[in-house]
Amino acid sequence: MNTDFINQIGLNHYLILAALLFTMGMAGVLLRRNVIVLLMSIELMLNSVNLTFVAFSKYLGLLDGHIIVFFVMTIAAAEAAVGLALAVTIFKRFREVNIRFFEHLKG
Amino acid sequence: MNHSLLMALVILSPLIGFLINGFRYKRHSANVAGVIATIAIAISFVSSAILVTDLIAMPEESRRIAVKFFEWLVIDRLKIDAGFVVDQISAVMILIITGVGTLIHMYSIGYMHHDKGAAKYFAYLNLFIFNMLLLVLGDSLLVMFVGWEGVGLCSYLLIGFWFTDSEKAAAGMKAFITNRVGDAAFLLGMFLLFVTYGTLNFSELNALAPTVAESSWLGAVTLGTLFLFIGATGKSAQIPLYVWLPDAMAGPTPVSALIHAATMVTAGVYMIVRLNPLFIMAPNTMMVIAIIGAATVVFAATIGMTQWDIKKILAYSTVSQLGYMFLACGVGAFGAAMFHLMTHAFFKALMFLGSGSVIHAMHEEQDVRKMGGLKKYLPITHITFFLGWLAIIGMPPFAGFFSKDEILAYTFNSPMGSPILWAAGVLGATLTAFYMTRLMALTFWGKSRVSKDVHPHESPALMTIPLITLGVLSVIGGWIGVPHVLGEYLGHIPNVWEHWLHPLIKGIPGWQTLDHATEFALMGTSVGLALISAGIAYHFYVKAPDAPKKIAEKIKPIYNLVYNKYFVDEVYFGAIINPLVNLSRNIWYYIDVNFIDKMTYLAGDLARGMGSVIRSSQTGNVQQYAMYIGIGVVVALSFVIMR
Amino acid sequence: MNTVTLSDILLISPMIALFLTSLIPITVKVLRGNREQHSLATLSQALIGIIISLGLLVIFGGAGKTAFNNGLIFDGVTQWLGAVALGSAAVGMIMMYENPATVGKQFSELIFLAMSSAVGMLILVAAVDLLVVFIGLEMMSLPLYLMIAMSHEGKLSKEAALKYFLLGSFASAILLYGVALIFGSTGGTNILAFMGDAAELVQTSRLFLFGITFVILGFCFKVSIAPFHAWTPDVYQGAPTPHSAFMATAVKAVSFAAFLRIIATQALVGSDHLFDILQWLAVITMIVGNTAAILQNNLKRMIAYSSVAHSGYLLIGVITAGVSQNSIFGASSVIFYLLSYAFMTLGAFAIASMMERSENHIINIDDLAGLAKKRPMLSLCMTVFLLSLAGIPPTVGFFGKFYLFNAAVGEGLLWLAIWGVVSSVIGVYYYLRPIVVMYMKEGEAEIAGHSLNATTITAVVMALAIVLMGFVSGPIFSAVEKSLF
Amino acid sequence: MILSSVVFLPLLFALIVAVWPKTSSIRHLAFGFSIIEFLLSLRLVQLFDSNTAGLQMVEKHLWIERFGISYFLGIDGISLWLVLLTTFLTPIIILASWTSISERIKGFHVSLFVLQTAMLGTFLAFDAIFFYVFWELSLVPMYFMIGIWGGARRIYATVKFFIYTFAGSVLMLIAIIYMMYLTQEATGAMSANLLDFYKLKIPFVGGAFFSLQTLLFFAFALAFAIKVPVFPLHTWLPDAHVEAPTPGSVILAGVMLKMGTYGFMRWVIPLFPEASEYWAWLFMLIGAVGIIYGALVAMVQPDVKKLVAYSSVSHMGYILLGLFAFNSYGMSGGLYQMLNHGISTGALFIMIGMIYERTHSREIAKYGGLAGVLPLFTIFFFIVTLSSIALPLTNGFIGEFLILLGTYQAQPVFAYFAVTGVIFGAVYMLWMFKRMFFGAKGELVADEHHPLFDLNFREVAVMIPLVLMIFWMGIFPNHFLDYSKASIDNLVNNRTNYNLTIVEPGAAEIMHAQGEK
Repeated sequence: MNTDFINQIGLNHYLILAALLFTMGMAGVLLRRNVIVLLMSIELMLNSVNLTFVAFSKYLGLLDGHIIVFFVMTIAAAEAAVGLALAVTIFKRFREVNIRFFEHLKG
Repeated sequence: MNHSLLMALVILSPLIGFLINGFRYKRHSANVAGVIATIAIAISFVSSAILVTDLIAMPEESRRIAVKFFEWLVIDRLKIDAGFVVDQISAVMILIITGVGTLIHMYSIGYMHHDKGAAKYFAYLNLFIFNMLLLVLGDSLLVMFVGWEGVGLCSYLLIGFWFTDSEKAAAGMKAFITNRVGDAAFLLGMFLLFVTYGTLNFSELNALAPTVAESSWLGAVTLGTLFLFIGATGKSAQIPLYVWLPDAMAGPTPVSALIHAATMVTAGVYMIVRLNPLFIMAPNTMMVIAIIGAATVVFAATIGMTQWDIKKILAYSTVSQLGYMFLACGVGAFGAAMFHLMTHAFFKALMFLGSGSVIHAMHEEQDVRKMGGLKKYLPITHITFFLGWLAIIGMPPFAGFFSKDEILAYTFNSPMGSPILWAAGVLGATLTAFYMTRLMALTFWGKSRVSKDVHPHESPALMTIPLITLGVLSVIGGWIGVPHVLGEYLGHIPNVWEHWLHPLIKGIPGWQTLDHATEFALMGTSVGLALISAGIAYHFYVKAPDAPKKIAEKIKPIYNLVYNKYFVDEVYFGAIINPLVNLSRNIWYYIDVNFIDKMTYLAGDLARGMGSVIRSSQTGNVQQYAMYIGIGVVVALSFVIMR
Repeated sequence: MNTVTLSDILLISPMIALFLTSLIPITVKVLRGNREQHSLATLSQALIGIIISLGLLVIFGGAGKTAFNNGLIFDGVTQWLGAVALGSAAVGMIMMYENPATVGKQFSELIFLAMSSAVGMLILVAAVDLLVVFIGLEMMSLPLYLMIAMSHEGKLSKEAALKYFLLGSFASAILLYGVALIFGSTGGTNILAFMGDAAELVQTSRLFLFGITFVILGFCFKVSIAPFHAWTPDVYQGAPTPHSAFMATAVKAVSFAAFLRIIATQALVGSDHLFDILQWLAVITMIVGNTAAILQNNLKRMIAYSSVAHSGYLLIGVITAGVSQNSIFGASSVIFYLLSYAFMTLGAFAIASMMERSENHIINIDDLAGLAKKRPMLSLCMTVFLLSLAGIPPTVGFFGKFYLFNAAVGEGLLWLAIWGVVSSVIGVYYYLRPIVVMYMKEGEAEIAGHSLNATTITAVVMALAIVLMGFVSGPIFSAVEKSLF
Repeated sequence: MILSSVVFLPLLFALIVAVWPKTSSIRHLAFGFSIIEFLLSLRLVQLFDSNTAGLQMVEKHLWIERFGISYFLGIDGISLWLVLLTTFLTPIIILASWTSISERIKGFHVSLFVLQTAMLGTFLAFDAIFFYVFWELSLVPMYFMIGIWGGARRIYATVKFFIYTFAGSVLMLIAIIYMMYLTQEATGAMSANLLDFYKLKIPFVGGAFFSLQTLLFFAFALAFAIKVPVFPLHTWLPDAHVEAPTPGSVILAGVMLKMGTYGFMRWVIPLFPEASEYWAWLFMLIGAVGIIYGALVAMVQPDVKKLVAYSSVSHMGYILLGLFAFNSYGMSGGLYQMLNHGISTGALFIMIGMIYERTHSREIAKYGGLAGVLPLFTIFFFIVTLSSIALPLTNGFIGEFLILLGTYQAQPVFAYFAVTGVIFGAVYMLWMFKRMFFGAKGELVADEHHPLFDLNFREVAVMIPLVLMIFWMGIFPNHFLDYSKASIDNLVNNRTNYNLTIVEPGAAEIMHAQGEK
């Protein structure tokens, strides 16, 4: 099995992938209706950032990026916890997870 | 006595009288108020007389009493003192003002006897005298202007004295505003002269007057004097600003006598005479003055022929007579103008007071069609009025003859005059004789048309004494200015008047004395024509009362035109006043309310509009908000990358 | 590598103190078997913590020392804006103590969260490493989401929390992406590392340019610069009033602190486009905030929009600091403005908070009608706050604007200053409205609670401070400026 | 210290009134205070040295060192009478509002005193920012005065007033800041000191609008022009006047409008001499247009207060015309007219307030024949009317005459237009007077259920000082002009390199100071 292609994957590929993931996450936030899915999309965005960090870290030969990723993951976890807690509260209160339902504050 | 003190007495005693009566404004008694006011003026008159005596005692070349009380307004080059001068011209004026004024105040006590506002009336009258004295005594144009506006104010107050009548109040307002038009021009004239000569002081101005006549229309002297003359047309009721004077008859009759015949309306003439060295160097202005004067003479006289209101007739007559004075000024005969000013003050004040006596007797009736044959009820009034009549139609040796004739002679002969102007003057004299005779006839002669419930009676002595005094003056007033040609014939009677004024009056350039024959011929012509005209009028209104009506029928369009005063008021209203009011309404409505305000609202609306756009973008949808963020990021990135 | 030294510990002692005291109320509650202690006790514990923290911040901070391997810096910005944040937190908590939507059940938890958020703020305000910035940001924001959701009011607060959370996380992700790009281009995340080179880097490295743009836009979200402002009115309206006050002042202050640090790299000097775009954002923000505020009926929403507008003014100062050779002036003007802004906004929200009689009570501007007759003192205070917000002298609001615009003019950003004053004219229009309603309309406005409660006292103190600071704004400003050297 | 006391004493009074416990005695208290203030300001006249154009009684302390902003009070011939006008009108206003302001008396007097401080500060401050603070501060109490004690549309009017004037002045703030930087460039140290501003030589390019001096000039001029207000920017004024309560209108017309014209004299003309000269035609034009426009629009107003408000536009047009004539006559006239307008228009508003208290209407058409019913009122009203139409021997004449003379000397063409204002002024005032006071009794006057009473003692006491001033200023103008002569000559003659020297306190004061030691 030829694994050379792996070596040919450069920084740019990772970055583009990460950018794509970021955009997908963004699109998810913009387009999906379910609050939970929105949360997941945000996680996707954060993870794409993680990917960017790791890729840079690897190609710059620095360890910092990897450490940063741990920080980010921790924060993402905290964020997810808060987000899910919110989602649960809201669901309990309104029986609704469609984001379009929450349009009382406007104008 | 000290001149300053005397001057202060002359000027301030009417003011004090005004203040006393002013603070008593609620009192009704005409006697007390009248006596206070009359005494105030009498003091002024006596002081004036002493001043003038002092003046006469002075050597001829330095006849001038100047008093400066304080510096009034001093800014940069502008130095105006509260300074007053008695010289040959103002001496005459103050004597007329305080003298005739005293008589009229006295007369007013009787006339206003029943009026509840008497205190106010006398206060105004005193204030008027005060302002008139400021006007004539002031040593600079600005001080004169103070009096000039002040007399306008008093005229306003007195015309609208019976203010509950809206029309009378309107007449007062009309007088003031018309005068203001003139005053605005007066101001401009002052500015122009000040900017040119750097002073407003009369003696300095006269000294600085150019020695060569100015031919340009836009030269400082010409323009300045023209503006001043426009001011004079307002105050002295000349075309085109005469319109207020007939309406001014709404005031009490003594007021008409004092203000609108004897004194205030002559202020314009006085001002021109004051500045004669300046005016004479502006031949263009002089021409305009002469033409306006002559036109006014004829114009007003024709209207006078058709009026039925006794005071209106006299008012138009005043306008016409003032025209003579301006005609005189215009041809350079300033002395003659002053002379006529004086004689006119006597006989016209007399006639107004006489008419007041008639109106008083007729219980406020002013329509001559409802009079007639009053001779027997009002003997004194009739006699004095008769003297006035003789004076105004120019019968020798009554006062009017001398002054009017001098004017006509000058008009004919002066290099600035012309036979056409003379002809206009003579025509005016003829017409004057006609309508004055008509007035006499309709009022005093012929059959009585007085309604049954009116019982005319002669006025009290308080009113008749001034009449008699003025009557005498109307007879003898002219004798101080006997023309040389007559004086020589009658035994070397000197022309005191001319001699007296001589130092202050600039000679007419290119003047040549008229030969005697021509002068007699001119005299004869005007007197003769006046006699014929008076005779016709006598025939029409006494012998054949139906004739005038028939003639009027025959020339109906012309008659109506004249009867309606050539529709001048209507034209003024239609062409100036109403359009102006409409314009104002429109600019208020369209510019202020609907444009400027709307523009500011527009700014507000713009902000609100943007606000509502932004609000509508704030839908409450989180994803939309996220979209804004996304778009913002994308736009920013793409902009940033374009480097 | 460096180890943790005593100096580091001393420097971060304010955070530690705050964190430790934040635990007290909640620990007490646990020990009491999940029973609330008296809320006054909770409040006083919190206030004591804040005071200690503030004291430590004043004592140890401010010398420009860095801690934790250049991760945190303690300079004038830290000190002043940290103090603003702590002060706002204190005032916010006093308001929470008396607001029906926050007091009572779960008050200890609420205070704990608020203080945690304050800890995050202190971190953010001191952070010079982008990663620490991010951590501080999240530490600050996450408790806030919860605090809002914890409101006793059932509907709008939940919606507000959700919106805030979603958009906040979204923006954090964008910011973090920018951090990643900067890391990629420079090999580090420390701002101090590329302090001098940013101007060059933005020209040479597109990656860096992207990264810094992302970061800046991420902060634009936090400080509600249009068009990233959309959350602000919704959240401020939906959140309990004390929280809105807290967010509008503390969050804004510390976010601007971080913003200033980013901008101090002088990236703007290198990229004209970035410079342009920020200027436009400032203009747009001022216009959006001010015009949208005109049409609001809800008092809190109006103040929210006004807060957007004020961010626009502040951005002018930030830009000035970013392009200036003498960036301290611009930065000082921003700090001074934030300081004064904190007073007036806290005051205005305090009045709004006092008006709320129950947790579901919505305060419209018209509800203020007649307040002047019932509560002249409070109306006067409100008037002072609003006039100060509008920038009418001699209130401190005027001097704040004056220094900002002065800095802008000094840098040749005349047109921004002109936009600033012109939009402040629009601002006057809506700031006058509550005054009109209070003084010139008849009504039955009523204040909940005692006439002399903690919030009232706070409001009066704020009003006095605003007027007094107007007179001594010069020395304060100089102090701010001096502390930045 | 005297200037500081003059400026800030009212503020202290405001505080005392604010905490005064008894509502019933507030009016007496406030009246007493305002008299004290007036007497104190009379002391200024006594101390004032009229021979110098310099700045006197200077108090200067650095306030905001960082920007060279100082607490800088001073007085010269231009400020002196405006200060006196302010302190003179205040007791009159308090007396005039004795019965018309019946609600929130405390708030009213507090506003009044704060306003007084703001106005006095505006006239006496010689530091740009210090000045600006007072300038803007003056809006606030006025805003309350109109908004709380005003008429039916008071809120609309007061907001319009506030925003209009605020909008005008913000650009001035930017210009001030810019000039502070110019001083920094010129001297190395930033300064907001007006005297330092005077020393600046700001480059001027004739034809270009977007040149430095021109832009700064317009930034300042706009602020002052709105305050004055000049013709196209005047629409806030009629609304504000009509809706304001009597004392508000009096202050507004009497003093606040003067802040605008004062600004032209103190700031615009000496700071930007070339631009002022270059654009003089524009300001003379809007001045002249304003005179005619204001008069014409005043003529057709159905509401007497609005009529007077528009007459203000007309009168303020004169002032502008005079100032931009750039000669002693015009400037002195302009300054004099400021005082005249303050007194006569103030008096008119007071009297309209008096009649409004009696009938609760300002509609001219409903009046008529007042002269027969209220003779005393009529006399006072008439005197004030005369002053307003500039009859000689009243104060109005001196101002108008000097202005028109100055204008004629500078630009005759504008004088030709402006002089029509003399006519129109008489038209609208007298027409109004005729409709209200003459003729048959109008519906309000004839109303048997509400018989009208003539002025009472208090009201006469209000009017007497005003009327005395009208005549005093008309008959002895030099008493007043002498004090401002040196300052105005300095302004006229040294416009292009204008500066004020600070005159050390007079010998008397030094001796006094030594005596204390």
